[in-house]
Amino acid sequence: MPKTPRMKFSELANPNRFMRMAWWMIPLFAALAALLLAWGLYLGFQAPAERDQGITARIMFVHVPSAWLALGIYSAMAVAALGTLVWRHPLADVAQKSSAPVGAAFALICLVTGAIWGRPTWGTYWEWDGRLTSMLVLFLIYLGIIALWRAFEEPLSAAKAVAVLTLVGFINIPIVKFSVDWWSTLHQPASVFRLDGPTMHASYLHPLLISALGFSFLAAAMIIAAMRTEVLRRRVRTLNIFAAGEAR
Amino acid sequence: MRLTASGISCARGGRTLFTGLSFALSDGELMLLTGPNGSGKTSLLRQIAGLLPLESGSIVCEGFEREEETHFVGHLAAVKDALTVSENLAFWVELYGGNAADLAGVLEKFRLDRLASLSARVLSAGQRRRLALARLAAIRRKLWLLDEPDTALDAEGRAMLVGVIAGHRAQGGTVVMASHGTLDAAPSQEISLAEVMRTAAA
Amino acid sequence: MTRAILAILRRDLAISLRAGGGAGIGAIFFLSVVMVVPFAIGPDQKLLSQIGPAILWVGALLASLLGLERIFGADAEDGSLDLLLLSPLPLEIAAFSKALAHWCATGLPLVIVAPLLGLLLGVEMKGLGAVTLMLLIGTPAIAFLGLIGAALAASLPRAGLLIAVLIVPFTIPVLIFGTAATAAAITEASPFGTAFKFLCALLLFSAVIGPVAAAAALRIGRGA
Amino acid sequence: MTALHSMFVAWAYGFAAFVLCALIVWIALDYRTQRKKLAELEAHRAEKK
Repeated sequence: MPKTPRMKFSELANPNRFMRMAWWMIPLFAALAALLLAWGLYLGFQAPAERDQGITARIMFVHVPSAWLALGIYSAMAVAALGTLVWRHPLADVAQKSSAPVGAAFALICLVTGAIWGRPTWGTYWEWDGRLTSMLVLFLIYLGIIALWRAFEEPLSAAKAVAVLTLVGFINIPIVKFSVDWWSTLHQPASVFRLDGPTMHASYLHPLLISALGFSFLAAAMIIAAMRTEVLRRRVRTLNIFAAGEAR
Repeated sequence: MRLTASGISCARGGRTLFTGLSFALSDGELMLLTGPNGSGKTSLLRQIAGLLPLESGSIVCEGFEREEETHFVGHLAAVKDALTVSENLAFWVELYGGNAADLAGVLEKFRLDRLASLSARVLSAGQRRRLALARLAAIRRKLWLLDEPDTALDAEGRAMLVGVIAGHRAQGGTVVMASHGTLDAAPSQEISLAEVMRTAAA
Repeated sequence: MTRAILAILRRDLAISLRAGGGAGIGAIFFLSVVMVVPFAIGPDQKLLSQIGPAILWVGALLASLLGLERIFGADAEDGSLDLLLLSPLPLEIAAFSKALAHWCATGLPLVIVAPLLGLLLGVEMKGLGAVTLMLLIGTPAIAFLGLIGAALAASLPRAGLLIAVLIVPFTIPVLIFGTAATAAAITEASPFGTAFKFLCALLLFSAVIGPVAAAAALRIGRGA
Repeated sequence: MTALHSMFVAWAYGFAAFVLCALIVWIALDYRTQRKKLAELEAHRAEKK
């Protein structure tokens, strides 16, 4: 790690402390994630194939955790948005910006695995099931947030604008969820297909929880790694401005 | 009426422009801000107006409510081309609650009366600047924050501006003006941001 | 206070109605969207009249999202936004009035044009009345939600499409309850069922959250 | 029938793995380029002093 120059104008409150912490947290979380996922999936694939859904129920171990993570990461981003707007903590907008792509990735995984899981029962590749459609809207909101990040050149003003959009989204998500659920019951008489199964058999619940934990550590590792890069990106940007300033 | 700023600093895009700047203003004063381009004159004016948050330090006003008593004339003249000259001025008077009675008088004072019913699109830069400055006379406010108000003004326009500023100061108003010294408006105080920057950088 | 609100309404309407203001552009885009659909689906009148109200709603939603950049974009460019922030009128109410002015200039023409376009799609009388009524409630709700996007991207040049992309997810509830209320008005006797009540609730909700969030976004944006 | 089903399971996990690996690779590459840029800038600043 090159020794970073002491910045006269403090771009971030305590970047070096965070960078040192990141140095050991990323490998630790990655190792934990690998361990838990291996164990969770191993257990999961040992469990007896459920009677009516057959083998495809095993997709649940990736589909359900990614749904939880897509929502969990968005809530974390909403907290980071408060961090940017209320407590003005500079690492908050770095966290906000780094977690958006990871959240979007898990939303996408949830969508695709959900569609594949429903495929044999629905007979079509996409079924406007209430939960999947809400996840699609959440994915759209994620893309909007990433687009707004990329629209600003200057990171500070971008962070504040995105923080407002994230909070507005946070208020609107329950409304969208309710409307979509209400709407999905309109078109189908009753949702014939329950994605997460009528009752969770213990042999399925344990692996599900373990793999969910595994995915969470994986997400945490990725977000912290992305944050570390973002800190470096801002330092590069400041150095460029500094160099430009001196060249005057 | 007193406005005291203590230890304010400003950074733009990661570079510190000035730190630890303090000054005090009372009735009838004109503070001149000088300094090279990019030394933070506009940012300081925007901080005083409350448009830009302070990095550090504080601005305290006694005897008047800063939000209701500030005029800010920036580089941009805030003139809408689709409206006529009088409509432009009338809008700001309506929005800011000025008295719409002597609109004609104000336009005449700024030599815009003949252009009153023309669309603002046809105005020259100098005429646009005079329309922006007309807001100062049409709406009574104590604190004037002027960012290089004399740009694009001809000799006669500058003389008129000096007169308007002197009149405002005579009635107890206060003015903070960023300028390149092209306007001899007899400032009571002067802050050169170039020096403030050098002392901060050393 | 009301003098200031009327001043904003009059000014913004005057600007959008005069040349280059783009008042009717939303209605023309609405027409083009509705016109294109039969080409895609085919001239089958029975099918078209069935999905007619839905097409009108989608066209109206897209047309409403188009002109949002004009709400704050021009003011940010010519310096008026700074003066709006410094005016005695609270920013939330100024934002509310600007959204209302924008709706009058672009939203209202959509509601007026909707029945005519409905005829194009073969929607029967009852349907036309229903769509027009529901659009009259739905388009202002979309304008207030779009206000947030306009405020977020006020300082960005050419942010029109970005605003639309940001705001589409939040207008989905309005689209769902709008079309449901329209369908209910056509099939059932009374057009004022649950969906209609939800639509009105959404309008009131967005009329509050829109200006408040937009004012916050503007204050923060100007500070950067 | 079960062969078909396990094919779906394979597709689901395959896609998930693909997206996650792509994200990890992108983050790693981005980190490396930023570090390289930072090193260059520092070398430039050091030699100018």
